[in-house]
Amino acid sequence: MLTTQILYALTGCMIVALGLRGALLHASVLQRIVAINVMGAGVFMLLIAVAYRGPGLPPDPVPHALVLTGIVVAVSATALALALVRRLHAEQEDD
Amino acid sequence: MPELLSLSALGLVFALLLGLLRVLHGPGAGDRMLAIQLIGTAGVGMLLILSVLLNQPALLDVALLLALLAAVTATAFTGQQKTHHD
Amino acid sequence: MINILSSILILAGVFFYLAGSIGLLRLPDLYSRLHALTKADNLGLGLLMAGLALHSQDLFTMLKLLLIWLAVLAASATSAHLIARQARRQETGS
Amino acid sequence: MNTMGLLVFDGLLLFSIVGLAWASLATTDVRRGVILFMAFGLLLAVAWGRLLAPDVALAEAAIGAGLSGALLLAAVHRQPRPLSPGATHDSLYRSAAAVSMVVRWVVTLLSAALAGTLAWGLLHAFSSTPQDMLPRAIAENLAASGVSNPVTAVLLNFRAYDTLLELAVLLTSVLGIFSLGPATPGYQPAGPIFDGLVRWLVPVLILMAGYLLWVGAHAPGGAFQAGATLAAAGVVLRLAGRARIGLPEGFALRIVMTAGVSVFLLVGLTLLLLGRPFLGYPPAWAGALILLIETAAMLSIAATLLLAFLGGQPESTGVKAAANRQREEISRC
Repeated sequence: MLTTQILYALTGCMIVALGLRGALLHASVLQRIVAINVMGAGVFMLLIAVAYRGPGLPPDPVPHALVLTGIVVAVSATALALALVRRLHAEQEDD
Repeated sequence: MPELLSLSALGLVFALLLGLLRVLHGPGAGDRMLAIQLIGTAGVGMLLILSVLLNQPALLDVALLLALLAAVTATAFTGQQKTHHD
Repeated sequence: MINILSSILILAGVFFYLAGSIGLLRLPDLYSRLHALTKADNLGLGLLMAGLALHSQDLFTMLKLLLIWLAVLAASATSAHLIARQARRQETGS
Repeated sequence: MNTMGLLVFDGLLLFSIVGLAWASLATTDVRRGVILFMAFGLLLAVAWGRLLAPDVALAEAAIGAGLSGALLLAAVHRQPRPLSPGATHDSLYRSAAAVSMVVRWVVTLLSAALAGTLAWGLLHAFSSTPQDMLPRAIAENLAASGVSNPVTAVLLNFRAYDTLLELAVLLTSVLGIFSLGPATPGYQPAGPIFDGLVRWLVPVLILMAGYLLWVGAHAPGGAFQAGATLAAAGVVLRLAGRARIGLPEGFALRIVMTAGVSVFLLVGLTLLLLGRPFLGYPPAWAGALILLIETAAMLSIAATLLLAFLGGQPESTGVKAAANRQREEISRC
């Protein structure tokens, strides 16, 4: 057991909870999108902490690859969500 | 030398915490963006120290990219979008 | 000898970082805070870089450090200016 | 002293990260939340560096601290300002808390319970003896993968299927964005200071992208980081109000958008025809094939992220001229 690993992993759990709470409770759609991004970052932190093997040791590359693709997918999903928000707003203005 | 470097890293984290207070207090969006610039520079400094301390030369590339992208976000803050019909 | 010099440079850099962030926190308005920020950017990072470059004693690393410093200098000077102007524009309400 | 110092460093860094996550969600001011979220992304890049994950740190620096901040800030700028503090003429942007106190507490408790369960499971997993089968298998086969950076080896060789599918996901999201409407209006032309920044920042970003692509074979870097950096160059041009932001038009744009997926598939199918497994590169060719796929993937990723920033299908100059003509005709009537 490594103190660093546990410290970062537990922080990751906390960030997931914060993001989830925000995503469920916020009324503003933009803020919900931010909250989901925060939640994703918490999951990334968990994975990177699991991959950590200690100072001077090479970490496990598989979670790193997972997080790397996760970051890119998250940003494209965010962009799609923002485009949806814009369209929804345009529809509302037309009413 | 490692002691000095970890001490310097701690110093930079303190600078970062002070910057965070300004981000939280604002009052304007401009103040917050300035504080973000400071946090960015502190982050660059921390990455440089970590790169020597942890023997990870690649962190220098991360620092460079962080510095360049900080400028991109500053432009995103200032860019003025045209209104629909001009 | 080189070690001592690089240690002094690194510590001086950290000092300017702290001074800059205290200034950012304590100074009364946006424009004076901007000056505090440039202390951290130019001097703090510059001294830190110089110290680390001396420590590394590797030409490629030194060049990269120099490049990072130049990038931060140019980027932070311009972006601080842009942010201040944008803030003024919003204050005047146009 | 050294490990102790690093431990305190970790504690303070994580405190700042959690504080920013909390603060960015605690406010009802969307603009403030987004700015705090950008600071959160910046610190995450430092944390990934601290945990010896420089590949991830590069991607976070380009995307988490850069592109997603730019995307969200642009969305906030587009948001209509409420006429008076209490006016919620628009339910989409309403930020007042309409949820009852009871629901608030139930959700908070449930989120905390989830975090607790997650933490408990993790601590349980950490305390059992680690089984490093996968990392060992990667280390043993790294020589045959064609690259020496283990993360690139996982992404483009051992788990190349996943990366192919991921590129397909990116393509799908752009098609989704296209289907929702035209691109957002452009930006006002930049002033002299901004223009001076653009003149050196854009070439440096493009150089950096090339460097990251090349270095990815044996050091942290690769198609994802390079693509995101290249997209950032386009975003700067867009924000500076330039008409040309480096995106090709019409058919050429379609080719660039799909280049990643199609080159990947082409390589895989050719190997299949040659009697090898799908995407099972012959070791002698692996390095060159990976570089070919990564180059195509970088272009696709850059185009995808830039189109995502535009928020819709860009009007080609021909279409724009036609639209202007039409508008003139209407105004003449």
